[in-house]
Order: sequence, then C-alpha cells, then structure tokens
Amino acid sequence: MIANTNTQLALSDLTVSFDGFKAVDGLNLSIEKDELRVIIGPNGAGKTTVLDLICGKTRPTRGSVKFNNRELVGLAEHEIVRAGVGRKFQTPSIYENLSVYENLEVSFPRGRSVFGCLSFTDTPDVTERIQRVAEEIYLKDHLEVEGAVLSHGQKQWLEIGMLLMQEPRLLMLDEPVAGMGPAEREQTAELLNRICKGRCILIIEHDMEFVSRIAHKVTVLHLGKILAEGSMEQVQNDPQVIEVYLGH
Amino acid sequence: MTTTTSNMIHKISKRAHVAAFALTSLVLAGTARAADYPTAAVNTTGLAITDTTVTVGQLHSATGTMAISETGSIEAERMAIDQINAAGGILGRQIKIVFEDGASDWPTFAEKAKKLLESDHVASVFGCWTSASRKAVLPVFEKDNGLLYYPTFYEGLEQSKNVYYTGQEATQQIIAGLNWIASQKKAQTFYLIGSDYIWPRTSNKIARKHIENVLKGKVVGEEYYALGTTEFGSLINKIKLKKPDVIYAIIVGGSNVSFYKQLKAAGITSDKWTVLTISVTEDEALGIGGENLVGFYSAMKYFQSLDNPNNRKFVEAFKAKYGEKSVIGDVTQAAYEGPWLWKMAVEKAGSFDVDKVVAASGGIEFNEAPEGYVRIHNENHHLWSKLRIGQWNADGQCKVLYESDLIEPNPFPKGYQ
Amino acid sequence: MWNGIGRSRRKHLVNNPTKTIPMSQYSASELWSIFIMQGFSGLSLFSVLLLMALGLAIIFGQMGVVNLAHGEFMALGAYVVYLCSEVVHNHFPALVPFYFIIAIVIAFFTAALVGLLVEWSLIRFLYRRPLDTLLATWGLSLIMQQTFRSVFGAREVTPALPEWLMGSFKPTDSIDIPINGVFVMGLTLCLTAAVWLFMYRSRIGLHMRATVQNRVMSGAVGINTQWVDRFTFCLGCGIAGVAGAAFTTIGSTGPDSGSRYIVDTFLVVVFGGTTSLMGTIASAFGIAQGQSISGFFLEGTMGKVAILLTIIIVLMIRPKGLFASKLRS
Amino acid sequence: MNTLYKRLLGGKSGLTNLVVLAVLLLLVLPLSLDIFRLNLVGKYLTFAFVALGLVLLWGKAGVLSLGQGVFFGLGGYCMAMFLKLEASDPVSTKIQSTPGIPDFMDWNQFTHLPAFWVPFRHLPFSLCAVIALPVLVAGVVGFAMFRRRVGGVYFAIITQALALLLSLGIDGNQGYTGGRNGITDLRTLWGWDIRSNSAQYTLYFATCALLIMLIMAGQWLLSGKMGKLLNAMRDREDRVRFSGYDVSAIKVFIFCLAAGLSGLGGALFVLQVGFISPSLVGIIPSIEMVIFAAVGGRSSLYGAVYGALVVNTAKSLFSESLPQLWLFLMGGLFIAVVVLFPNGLAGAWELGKRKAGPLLEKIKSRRRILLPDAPLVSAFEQEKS
Repeated sequence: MIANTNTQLALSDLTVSFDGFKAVDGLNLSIEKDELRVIIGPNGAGKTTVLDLICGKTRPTRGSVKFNNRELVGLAEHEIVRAGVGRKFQTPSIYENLSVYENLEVSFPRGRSVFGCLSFTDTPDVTERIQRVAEEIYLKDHLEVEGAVLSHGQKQWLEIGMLLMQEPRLLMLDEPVAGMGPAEREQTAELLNRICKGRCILIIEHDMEFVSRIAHKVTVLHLGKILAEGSMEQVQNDPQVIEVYLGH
Repeated sequence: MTTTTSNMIHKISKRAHVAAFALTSLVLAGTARAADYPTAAVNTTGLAITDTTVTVGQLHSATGTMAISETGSIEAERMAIDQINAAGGILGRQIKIVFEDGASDWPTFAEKAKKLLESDHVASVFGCWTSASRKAVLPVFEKDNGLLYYPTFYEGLEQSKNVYYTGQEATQQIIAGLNWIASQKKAQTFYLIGSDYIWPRTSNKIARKHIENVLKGKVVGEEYYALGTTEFGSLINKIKLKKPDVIYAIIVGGSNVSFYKQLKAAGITSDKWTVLTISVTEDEALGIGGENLVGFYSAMKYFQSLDNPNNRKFVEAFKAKYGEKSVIGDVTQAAYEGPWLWKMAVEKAGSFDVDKVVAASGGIEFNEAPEGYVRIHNENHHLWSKLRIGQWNADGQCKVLYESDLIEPNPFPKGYQ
Repeated sequence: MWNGIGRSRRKHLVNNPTKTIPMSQYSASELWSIFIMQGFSGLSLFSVLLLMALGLAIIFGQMGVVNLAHGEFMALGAYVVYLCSEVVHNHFPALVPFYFIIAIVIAFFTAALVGLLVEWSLIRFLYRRPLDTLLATWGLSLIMQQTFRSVFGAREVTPALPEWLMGSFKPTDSIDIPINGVFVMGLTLCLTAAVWLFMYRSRIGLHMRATVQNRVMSGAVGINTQWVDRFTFCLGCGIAGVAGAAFTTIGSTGPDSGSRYIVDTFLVVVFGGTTSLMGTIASAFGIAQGQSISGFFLEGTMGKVAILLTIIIVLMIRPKGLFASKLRS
Repeated sequence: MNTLYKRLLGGKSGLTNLVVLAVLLLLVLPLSLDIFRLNLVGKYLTFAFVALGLVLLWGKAGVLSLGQGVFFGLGGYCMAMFLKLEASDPVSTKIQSTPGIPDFMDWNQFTHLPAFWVPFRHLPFSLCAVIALPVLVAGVVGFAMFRRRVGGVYFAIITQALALLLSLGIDGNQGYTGGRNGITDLRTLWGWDIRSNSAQYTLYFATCALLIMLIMAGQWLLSGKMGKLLNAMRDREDRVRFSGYDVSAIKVFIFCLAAGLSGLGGALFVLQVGFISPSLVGIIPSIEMVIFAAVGGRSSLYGAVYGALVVNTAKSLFSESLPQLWLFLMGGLFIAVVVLFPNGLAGAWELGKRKAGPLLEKIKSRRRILLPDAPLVSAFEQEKS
C-alpha cells in the first residue's frame, strides 16, 4: 500500500516468528492522522506482538514499519520513542516509588541524554506542562502521591499521562481500561477521544462495548493475520469474525 | 672481651640443649650479666627493651595459602628463642615474642611490619617467606631502620642494610647443583620449569646462563605456571617430545603435588628420567608423598637426614617439641639460625641498636648450626654455606649424595644477569 | 608506541626464547602426537569442568541461584574420597583396589546432604534474588574453606589411588595416555547421560523443568515447587561431589582447590547458554581443549589469559551464550 | 544557592551526616590515633572510594560489578608506575646491569624502558591516567555489555572474569608489571618523601577531603533528575526505555563513574601504602569491596564509608588476635548482610531511629545542650527533618 499524505503509520508484510511459530504473519495495516484504531482478536492472535514490533521491543523477521514515511524497523526503542511513538503496557507500568509529579517529570522529553539529564532543572514550562497533563488525566490533586498507592485505574491514567508528556504522534495503548470500574471507563473514553486530536492512536481492547464507543475503525486479528477490518458494525456482522469468536 | 663472649656463647648454646641444672646456673649467670648492660646503654633508639626483657617480632602467614609453608619457620624460630631464653637470654634479657599474621597477603605483611616496628618497637623481626612478602615489607624496614632475619632460599638481587638472609641466594643453590648433575649424568639438555614469579624466573635465568656459558649445554624448554596451577598435561607432553637429560623444576606450593603426581601418572619416573629441583624440601615432600618423588634429586643447603652432631641434637629437640611426625626442611633450619645469629651479633656489639648490631654482624660464625657451620658475609648480609644434593626415598626423606665446599654468597652475580 | 613494545618484547625474547613456542619447530608427526596427547590432557580438564558445570547449570538454570560455593562442594567430594582412602588403607587393605568406586558414591551423597542443609538454612530465603545468592554463597564458600582448613589442615592432601588407575598406555611410542584421565572421562560420560535421562525422561525431571517454565502454574497443578527446588540443589551439589572425586585423580586437594575452578566453571555455564545441556557440554569441551592446546603453544599463564580473553569477548557479543535459543520476550 | 545547598549537602539530614563524618575523620580519629593507626584508616578510606562507586552502580543503578578491583588496580598501577620511575633514577639503581629502569625490569633482562612506561615519567599524565584509564576500560566493557542488555548475574560473572584476567595478566608479564611482587619500594612524589610521617598526615587529610567532596558530588548527582531516573530504571527499565531514554548510555555513564572513583582510590592507596600488587586486583579483593558497600548499606553514600571502615577495622583486629576466626567471621558477614540486613548499617541505623525515636525525643531537650554535634544529636536532627 502506498502511504498517502494522510497516512501516519504503515505496516507492510510485517512478520515475526519465534522458533518457527509465526506470531505475526504478513501483516499490512495503515493508520491515518487523528484516527483512533482498535485491534481486537482472541487470545494469541498476536495483538500485543504487533505493538512490540512497532515500538521496537521485538525485531520483525520480515517486513517494514513506516511512521511518517520513516522506517522504524532497526531503530532502537528510545530512538523510536523520540520519533514520536508512545507505548503503554498491558499491566500499568509506572514508577511505584516516585510521586505522580516525578513520574510525569521523568517522562518530560528533555534531558534524555546523560549530560542533558545532569543539567536538567525543573523550569516553569516543565511544571506548567505537568500541571496540564495531570489535569487531563484526572490526577491534579494527587501530584505528591507516591505511584504505589494509586488505584489500578489511576495507574493506567498516569501511564497514559506519562506518554502524553512526550507529546507522541502515535499512541499505542494495550488494554487501557483493564480493571476499571464503569465510571473510570467513562472518563477514560472521554480522555481518549480528547487526546486523539492531532495524533493517531492504536488500542488493543477486549471489551466490545467500550471498543464500540471509542473506535473509529476496528481491525480483527486472528493467528497473526488480519481477519477483518472496518467499522464496528461491519466487523461485528462479519461471519468469519463470529466464527472465530463464538468458535465451533 | 669479644673473644671471651663468643667462646661463652658457644658454651652456652652447646649446653643449652642439655640438663636443667646447667640451665639454671646459666640463667643466674645471665641475670648477673644484665647488670653490666644498663638498658640506657644497650638501647639508645627507643626499642621495646626493659632491664629484664627484649621484645622481638615474628611475621609469618598463619592463615591463607602460605600458612602450610611458613609453619615450619614459625616453629623453628620459636624453638631457637626458647633455647636462648633458657640459656639466659640476650645480655641478660629474656626474649618476648610479638607474633603477627601476614595472612598470605602482601599488603597485610606491610601493614603488620609497620605495626611491629612503629607501635611495638621490636628490636628485630624474624619472618617472611615468599619474595613478594619480603619485597612488600622491605621499604618499611628501611624507613624505620628495623632488622629482619629472612629464612627462605631466594633469588638474590637484593642486599638491604636492614635484612639478614639466612637462606641461600640463587647462585649458592643453583651452580654447584648443576655442575654435579651435569658431571654425574653427562647431561647436555635441560628443561627449566617454574612457578610464575620472581624466584623461579631469576633462578632459571641464572641456571640458563650457567648451562649455556659454563656447562656448554642446551636449554630445550623454559616454562612458567601461575601459582596454584593443577594442570601440567601440556607441560608433560612438551617434556616428552623434547626428551631433556635433566628436568630442572622450581614449582612452588600446592602445584607441586599435582606436578609430581602427573609426572608419575605419565610415566616420567627416576628410572628413565632425571629430575632436579630446588623447591622441594621435606615439608613439600610430606604433601607430595614420597612415593611420587622416589629417585628425584633436590639441591638444598640442609636436609633433615644430615648426619652431624649439631643436626642430631637439633632434630631431636625439634621432634621433642613439635612431635615425632614433624619434619624439618631447609627453610625451617635457616629460620632456626636467625635468632642465634642475632643473639651473637647483639652480644658482640654489646647493644641492641640496629646500627651497632649490623656493624657487629659481619664475619660472625655459627659453629652449632644444624647444617654444620655458617658465617655471615662481611659485606652482603648473606651466609657462607655449603650445598648438598639429596635423593628422595619413598619415606619422604633424602639420602645426601653430595656436599660442596663453603660457597660465598653472591647476590649480584656478574655474568649471570 | 607499539613499535617500542615490539622492540622490547623482541629483546626480551632473545633472552627468553621459549616465551612462546612457534609451531614450526615441530615435525608433522610430532605435531600430530601433540594434538592427540594435548587432546587427552584436555579431556581430563574437560571432565572436571563438565561435572562441575553440570551441577552449576542445573542449579543456576533451574533455580536462578548463583552458587559461588559450588567449588567447595567439589572440594568436599575430594576430601570424602581422601577420608575413604585413609580408612580403607588403615583398616581394610583388602578393599584398596575397589574402594574408589564406593568412595565416588559416598562423595555424591555427602555433598548432596550438605547441599540439602545449605538449601534449607540459607538458599531458600534468597530465591529470585540471584545477586544476593551470589554474595551469600561466596560467604558460605569462605566458611567452608576455613572449615576444611581447620579439619584437614592447610596442607594439600591426596588419596592413595588404586594401582590400576595409575600409569598410562602407549598406542605409539610418541603417544601415551594416562589411564586415570580415561577413567574420569568414562565416569563423566556416564554421569552426563544419567543426568540427561533423569531430566528428560523421569517424572521428577519433568516436574523440575515444569517449575522452571512456570513456577506458579506448576504449583497450581500440584507440583511441590519448594521440594523440587530443594531436590534440584541437592542434585547439583551431589554432582559437584562426584566432580571432586574425579578431581582427586589428577590433582591434590587443598582447602581452596574448589575456588580455583569456580570462575572457569561459571564461564562454561554462561558460555554454553544456561538452559541447554548440550550447550554446557559443548562449551566445557571447547574451553578445556582451547586451554590445553593454547597451553601448549603459549606459556602456561598466558595460555589461560588468552582463553579467558576470548571467552569474555565472545560473551560480550553473545551475552546469552552460544547455544541459547531465541524466545518470545 | 538554596537549591545548591539542598542538592550538594542533601538537605538538613544530609548536612548533619556530612558534619558527623567530617568531625569523625578530620578531628576524632586524628586526635585519638597514632600515625600508624591513622595511616591504616587512610588505607581503609581508599576502599571507601570503591564502595562509593558501588553504591551508585549497584545500590542505585542495580548493576552489580564483581570487577571493581580491576579499576582500583589500574588506578593504583598508573600511580605506582610514576612513583617507581621516580624511585629508580640512575644513581640509586647503579648496582643494576641497566641503571635507570625499575629493578624488576632489570631482573628480567630488560635493557630499556618499555614504550608504554615512558609517558609515566610525567606526573600530569600519570594523574590523568589514574582516572582516565579505568574510565576508558569501563567505557568499552560497559558499552559492549549494556548495549546488549547484559545485566544481573551475567554482568557480575563477566566482570569477575575480568578481575581474574587482569590479575593473571599482571602475574604473567613480570618484566612489564613486576609480576606477583607488584611494584614495590616507592619513595618520593616529585621529591617529596611519601613515607615520612608528615607526608602520611598530609595524604590522610587529602584523602578525607577528597572523599567528602565526592560524597557531596554524589548527593548532588542523586538529588537531581539522575537520581529519579536511576530509581525509575531499577523499578521499570522498560518504561524508562519507552520514555525515550537510552538506558544503556546511562548505565555506561554510572559504570564509568564507579570505575573512576575506584581508580582514584587505587592511586591514593598506592600513595599511602607505598606499593601495589596483583593481590589487590583479583577476584577476592574485588568481591570484598562489594561487601564494604553491602555492610554499609548498598544504597547509602555514607554507609559506603562506614562500611569500608568497619569491615577493614574488624579485619585488622581479628587478624591480630584470632586469625583463624577471621574467615568464618567474614563469611558470616556476607551471609548476614544479605539475609538479615539487606540495607546494612544504614538500614539498621534508620530502623534504630524509628524504634528509639520517641524515647530520644524525650531526652533530646535536655541532652541537646550537653553535647553539640555528637552522633546522638545528629540523630535528633534527622528526626526533625
């Protein structure tokens, strides 16, 4: 597929195999600017592996990942991040023994080199940004709280916030609402809809109800291949998908 | 005066070994003589000396890998000092020992030497075994102007005002031995083996020069192995290919055991091969096991089996003190000589001051030395001594086959560097 | 600068020509028998390394415990053999020719028993803290060494071996092969085979491997993981004990004999990739042969240095070892 | 200023710790010990430099190196080479067959100085090398390994192999390195006799001053973003990586830092003890250096210093009174510090304070006046802050 001007992320023929087992197999996928794409699929479909491949955690056996027409395959993780890709892990991974403020501060995209880090100081723009993000992720009253004591949902938000600090152009979230109550899901949905402006978001989610509320477009993955792609209802009515999900 | 004292000394040391009544009388004699030597007069440099006692230091490894080798020296020095005390001490003063453990670790040796000299102010120190430990303490002794009696046969290339070397330096131990083996075995080719540190390397250097320049022989191999090596397979294979007339071995410490064991396992035995070593004394033999040494030769200045009155007395006393099973090696005997040589020097000088003792030491003779007779060299602080060649029996003792004349110590041999 | 060094080295060599031995000075036939004999002397090292590494690999690979006291378990085995030989020689001289076999078995169980004690009193508190096990077991090794020293004395001991183990046989007159080496070799192969069968064909072995794969899950399906760990540790230590027994045939045993092998052994394990038995065997073989061959053409110490350097460099390029398989992270 | 005060002195509690340490090292010990013992303390403090490095590397960055002896040795040898060359001038070595080169070279039939020794005739070069060489080596090793995510046990074992490698290498090249004996009999530094008492006092105080300055630098480092980052890395390395940091670069930096500290310690060791030998480079010293940090509390800068002091003092005392027991004790120490007090002295101290806190609070008001800035009071200070 040729990347048209609007295409931000383009995966072509992406393949990876572990000891012969193909976890992702010849995947082609492209995501537009401002788009919020959700990947669904049964366990072992290779959803998480796709994210790993994009963010450089795993090296593909074959194929390419183009982000704004820049090849990501072969770059180191931190370089990919610096290219504007943010990734949230399945289990909320935040710095348990740093405060919310420090969590966000460490994620601020300045002083990333050793010496930058040594000379880094908390200038007003940093604090200002932290305040704004904290507000966005509903944690502005918890800035001094240690990460460890946050609720599961708040941790999820904090991790999203940490990504927002980096102002990524592509945001990848692995099960962002796992372990959240209805209220929190509500807020998360709002949050996601708010932040997909000006960037594209790639989400892995199981909860269909939640998916249908946020997804612009849905991709169904099965055994490392794309089974179906389209709007939520298209996908839901796709016989193959039903086959896979209900399983016979 | 000096002559009378030295005669006196001889009498004392002779009688020191015998009955108790004589002993007591001597102690009386000793105490009587303390008066002639007021502390203020015999000690002008603030050493740890009272009207009745003089403190000396003993610095050896009681722990760590060297402990096994140094135990003999510790015991011998203790015994000599006990005998001297029994005979009335030095200038009427009983000798007190401060023992420090060098723990087979050179920095520790330096630290302990400092302690002995700077906080215990000992009058002299008997100690060290490896060259490394001596090298580590040497600067300390020179800085604090201490006095060290060093018992081990060693590489030479050293001559410090503050050290007396009661063991043989390399040339004394090597040259006569090589001459003998060359003439006995018509040996032309030699294979030199050593542990990887200064003594074996320097000794082999001297051996090589002597073989090539004097004996007109050939060195077909020279090899060094880190202390503690237990794998000699490669070496043995090389030896077998080179088929040297003489295998000249200076393996030290635990490696010895593996080395001779593997020689035997590989069929290198005295019936077909000649092995001459300058690093195996009765002490090592105990660990190696006589059966692995049978028929090999050692070149030493002393063997426990030496047959002379002094040695018989010495061995008897030693076994009486440390048990029938205990063995006496070259270094042990050299260590035993240290305190006696110091005693004689002090009494000749009539003072404990290091400078005076050093000044008096040159030419001092020790007629009661178990090895027979030794004399301190007038300049270089080493001993005139003989070299003997012993052949090992299965019981871990040597049969002495050859005894050289008195050899002059020559720590900086010209033509051998 | 390098010229300078070159010059001084050349100068150095003039006086000390055997610093390194150029191949050229040997005839083809000599070289051939060199390789044969070096091969064999390498094999006896290989045996000890492999036996040590087996135990270590099992413990490290299976439990993630770094046992720096492993060498002392080897020394323990050696001392047991020594004791046996003393007892036999003094009381049952008739048994002398056979005692060695029995001694090996006793060595295994003694080491395993001590291993059990250690696991129960120390290791079990440290699971999943590998760096801490590393320090704690180092402390343990110090204590064991000093214990050996107080019990057996600082002097190295050496069991009197039965005659049939001594000597060597010569296929050709330039080649001869020490019998004890061959014996140890055989012993090693048997034990390795046994371990393999045990790990991959027995029920306990299955449990052990399951526990490695997924501790929680195995616990859930009713495997008593704590027991498995304890057993694993014992087995590893036991094998080290046998390594000690084998060691007595080539070297003498002192309080610190074990510690001399520990680093090499760890390198073998890491080099082979901690998870694969074949890898361990291969790397033990490679390292032993490398050391033995290089030990021939370089001078003793530097031969070892060369090998160490090679290993370290390879490990920097392939940190997970040569035989580790690519897994899904 | 305020932030500098906060970061350099580590706030109020940091300040009191600093004061206590300074008083102990610069007043209490010099006044209460004779020069011999003080010189020993000086020697112990040189190990504290290594321990300091290990606190950063192991305690903070979570990377355990069993090869710090390598860097200590490199630093020490660089210093020793300079001193040796100064000590072996043609006059004092005239007895040699080649005067003017170090004695051990003469024994190995060297007839001129190996080229890599020549630059060490110059003090400035040598002093730079003391830091630069260890840092360089650490840089190469660290880069190669952290790039490939080698960490934990693997890193520990490989660094341990390095220690073995270097000590063997030194042993095996006697002519160039002095071999097993090491480089001994060092006398003067630019004509200044380092063996004299006055010199030893000077060196002791210099060591203390350097140590204290470095501790302050360390506090500055840890109180800044680097501190948080290291904390974060220990906790969730992946997250840090996916926040756009080059984790390996940061680890290399810390490793180099630790190496530099060790090198400096080595140089100071040589100046105070007067020689260096492979027995300070190999596996055993390297792992003992780890225990200094562990006993002090693996993540406390001050702990490192106290750890080095306590363990070494214990070692000296025991080896003087009951040498046999020492190894048992040392071994026990390793086990105890790992199993029972993972946070070492620092941890115990914190615990003690929390336990004794209320009680102390009571006495405080009365005692306060009686003894100004003794350790007790500092405890109260920390209570408050």
